[in-house]
Amino acid sequence: MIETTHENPITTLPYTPMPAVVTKIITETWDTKTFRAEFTDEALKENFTYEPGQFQQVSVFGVGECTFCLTSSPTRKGYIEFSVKKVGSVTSALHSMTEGGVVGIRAPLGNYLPYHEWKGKNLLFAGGGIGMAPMRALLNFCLDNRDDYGDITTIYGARTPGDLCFKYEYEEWDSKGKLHLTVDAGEDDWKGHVGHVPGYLKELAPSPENTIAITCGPPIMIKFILPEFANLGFKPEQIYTTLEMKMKCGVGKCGRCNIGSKLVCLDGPVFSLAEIDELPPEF
Amino acid sequence: MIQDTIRQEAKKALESGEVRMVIGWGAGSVPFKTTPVFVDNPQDTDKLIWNPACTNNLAVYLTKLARDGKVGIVAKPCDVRSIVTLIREKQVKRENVFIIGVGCGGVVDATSLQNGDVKLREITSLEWDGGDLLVTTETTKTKLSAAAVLREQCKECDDRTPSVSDVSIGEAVVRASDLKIEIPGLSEDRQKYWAEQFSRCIRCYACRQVCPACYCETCFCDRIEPKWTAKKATTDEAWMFHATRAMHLVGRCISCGECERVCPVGIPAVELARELNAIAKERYGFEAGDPQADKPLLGNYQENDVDPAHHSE
Amino acid sequence: MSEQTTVEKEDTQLNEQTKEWQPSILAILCNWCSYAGADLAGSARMQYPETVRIVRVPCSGRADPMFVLKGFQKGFDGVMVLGCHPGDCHYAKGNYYARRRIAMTQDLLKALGIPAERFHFEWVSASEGNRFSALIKEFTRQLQELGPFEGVDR
Amino acid sequence: MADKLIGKDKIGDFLKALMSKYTVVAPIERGDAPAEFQEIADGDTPVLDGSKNMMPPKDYLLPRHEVLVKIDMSGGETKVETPLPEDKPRVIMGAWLPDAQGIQVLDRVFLDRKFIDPYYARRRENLALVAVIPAEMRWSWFCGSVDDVDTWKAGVDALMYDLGDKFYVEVNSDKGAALLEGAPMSVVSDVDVAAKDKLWTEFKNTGLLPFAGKALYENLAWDDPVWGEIADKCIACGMCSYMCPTCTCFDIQDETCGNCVERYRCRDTCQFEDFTLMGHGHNPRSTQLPRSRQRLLHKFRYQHEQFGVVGCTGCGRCVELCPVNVDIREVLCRTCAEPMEQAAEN
Repeated sequence: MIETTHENPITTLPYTPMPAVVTKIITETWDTKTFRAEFTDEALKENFTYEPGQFQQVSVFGVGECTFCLTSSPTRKGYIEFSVKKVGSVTSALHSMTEGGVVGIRAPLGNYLPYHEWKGKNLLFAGGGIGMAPMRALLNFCLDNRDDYGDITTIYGARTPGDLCFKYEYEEWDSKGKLHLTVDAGEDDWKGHVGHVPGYLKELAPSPENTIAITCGPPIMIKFILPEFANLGFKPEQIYTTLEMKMKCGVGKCGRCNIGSKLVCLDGPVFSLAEIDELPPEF
Repeated sequence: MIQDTIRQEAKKALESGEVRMVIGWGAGSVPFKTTPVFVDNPQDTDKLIWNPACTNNLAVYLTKLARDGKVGIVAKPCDVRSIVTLIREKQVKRENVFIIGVGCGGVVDATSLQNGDVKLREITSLEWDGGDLLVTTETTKTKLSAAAVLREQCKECDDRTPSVSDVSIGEAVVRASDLKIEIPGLSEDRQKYWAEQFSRCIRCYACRQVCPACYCETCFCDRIEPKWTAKKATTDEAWMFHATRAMHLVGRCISCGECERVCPVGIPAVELARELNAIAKERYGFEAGDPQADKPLLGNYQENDVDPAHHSE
Repeated sequence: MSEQTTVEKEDTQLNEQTKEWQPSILAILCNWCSYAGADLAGSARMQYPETVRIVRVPCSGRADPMFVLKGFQKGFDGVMVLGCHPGDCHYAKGNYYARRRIAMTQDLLKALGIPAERFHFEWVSASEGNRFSALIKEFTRQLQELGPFEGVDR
Repeated sequence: MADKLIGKDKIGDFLKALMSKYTVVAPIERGDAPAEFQEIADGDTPVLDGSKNMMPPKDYLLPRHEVLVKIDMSGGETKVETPLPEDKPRVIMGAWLPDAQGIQVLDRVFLDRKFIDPYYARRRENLALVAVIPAEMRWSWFCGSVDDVDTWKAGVDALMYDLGDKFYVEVNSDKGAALLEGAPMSVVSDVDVAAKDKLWTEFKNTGLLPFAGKALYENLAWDDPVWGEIADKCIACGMCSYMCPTCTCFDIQDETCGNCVERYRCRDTCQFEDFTLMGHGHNPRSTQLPRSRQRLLHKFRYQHEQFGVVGCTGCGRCVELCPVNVDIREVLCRTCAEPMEQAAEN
């Protein structure tokens, strides 16, 4: 499934970043921006392919490299996107970048969400905050291949309405599928649901029948949402998430992203709950 | 015997509930090494030992272990100097440490035993016999002179009894007099000498980690912003690390020599701080391990301090 | 200091007018005295070598020995620290602390084999613009005699 | 090629001839410092008898500082250059057999699975390995306890046994044969063979411990109290990893100089707190206990699961050098619930 064209040096020179120009910067929230970048190498830009759920290493030259998921859908060609929450030196450098700036990109890396096994099934996305970013790749991919899937339901929550990302796509998410938004604390003009994602999931009570659940969000959300899925009758094999560990090389060499004998950069970042249950609790 | 007394004192302190733990030396995995042990049960005090290989400066554990509650620590005079420094710099409270001080005539550097007729793997015990080290194997007994086996910094040490302690054990014997620390090549071209030394540094930070005076929670060289020194093992970055560390150790380093003992590539890291401290002693009358000094060297001044200005007009 | 403090070598090339090698100098100046002195030198249009790079600190007590070491690591030919005259500190006693620290820094550099002439410490007040300019000139001349610093890793 | 002898007095000539065809890498002493594996030049006298090998040959294959990419941003365009090592025939001489086996472990990490490390591969591709069994075994070795050392011979092209004034050379591959072609060597006698066999037996039996032959990957338990005991003592330096012939973990950092950026890699270790510390503050191994556990489980269990190899070759460096005497042999004995008593008769 994973095909990299011969123009992409990641297969032979896996540490060599390819320059890409930032063509669009979307301010999502007070601390999160989404960047759209296009490879300066025309052939690479044309032929670059990836799968939903894969990740990339983004360089700000001179500052360093940071791991981000590919948040754009491979169906939308010519560019890639990544969402960045400002936390450290590289992310701060990205945040102070303007359109036209150059970044380095090593991608695609890691495994992906096995969507080809899910044809004909219902998909349930449950995300919190910036955790929506990795799922957005698959969500938009499935909406672009709408006929291959059954119901596509998204439950998305954040602390406040101002913390919700990707607002400009909600209309598409709700028209081609179904979108349920929730916030921990609403403001006066908030008309939607108020409450945490796990509680909202319980309330909505989607059927596990012929359904795959994909969830991603802060650790505290994951901790509380997994029992809710179990209560609804979801089996560990039906639940998928992406794991996050510190990475440097992204290609299985530098040794810091292991959980037991699994490397998040090679064996992950996508794991089913059934697989996670086999891993030592160290993530 | 000193070892029995250490055990008795540790037992008393644990039984009375005065301390929750005693940090001391225990038998190493091989007879010519010792290892730190943390005894929290009076029944286990026979794990504590005292022999010429008790080299670790256990004060390095105090900042972590004596933060809340009182612990006992078995300490040589140099280790006590470290404790004094930690107390002065408010890293450890005096009331949180129960010092079982042990008189010491120097400890040995295990690697120096490898020479000559002694095979390390055959050694069964080490003990002092006056000015000599008696090395016993299953078949032989060999005497090695203190000059040949003492850890480098012990050669010039004149601090034989703990300056501060709650219990003081054992009288120190001076093993050999007039020994000098020798650093071949140092007096020549110093810039070249240190560049050569630091070119070998692998940046494992064993020197920093083993040092009781390196108590910073985040070392300057682990900081990302500002990046004082890059992580790479090149000579100039290693120079920056060691030079800064030496500067940070002025008035803190008590010349136990642990950093030099543990260095896998043989950099005499203690030397810089030792020289600076000798100057500080002469110029400001300040000694790192002196319990009388109430303020850190560089956290203090006198109006008539030496003026380093060049006074060019 | 950021990585950008790397001495750009073109600075140390031959000065076009004098055809003389100009050493690069890192000068760490107290805001209240020597920095004002430098300012005065500038506004009075006093000439001094332009290859000096000035870092302003709030007090000579802020002149961390690491600034000096970093300067040498990054290849400056000379480093100088200037502060208020003893007794004149804006913060009462910052320069007294600096005095000890700088003295020990001098000893450290000596122990490391960095020539003492490459590190200069002096008291300069805000009114001593001419003295500031003279100091830089004098330090430059001294460094010219010594020649370029070959680096800590030579 | 049959086994041969080479007198130690002939080694100089042999190396000279070898250097015309290969880049020879061997331990070279610099002053009082420990010898390091470096490319030898005319006039160097490398130590081939295994007596000066505290620095592992990994330092050559995985340099402590290696520039991965150079980025030139001058002139408004971003140019990325990948400086790969030179492609040339190399030979590593005088590596301890356990260190040569360590290179097999490095091979798995850098040459296996989805991505090949191009820098390591360049140095490794055209590399012959000549290992040595020294005349005297190191006290800290426990090679025979971690693996079947007979299988290690297959990984080296030639194996030299130190028989005092000469080396007994066992050739294990065509590469090894090509290497020794034309070398000033003589035929072996029965006496030499017996001496070599004796040395091999001694090596095999050095440091045989109660865990010898046991499947350590099964014995090492996630929740063994021994991890806590190590963590209490451990001062969290990186010496065990940096000196280890099989520890490979590295960090990647950028360094700016004007408009250019050098991205380099340098050593890193699971023993450091910031190894797994993420930008937003979460650290999956936030205390020393999981870090101590990680290093041993990685070697004895994870690498076995990933590649079917044992990640430790019993070279004893960490045993000798650990500042607080955390002895890996003792730890392994503990996990088998047996006290450490040297079983070998030496």
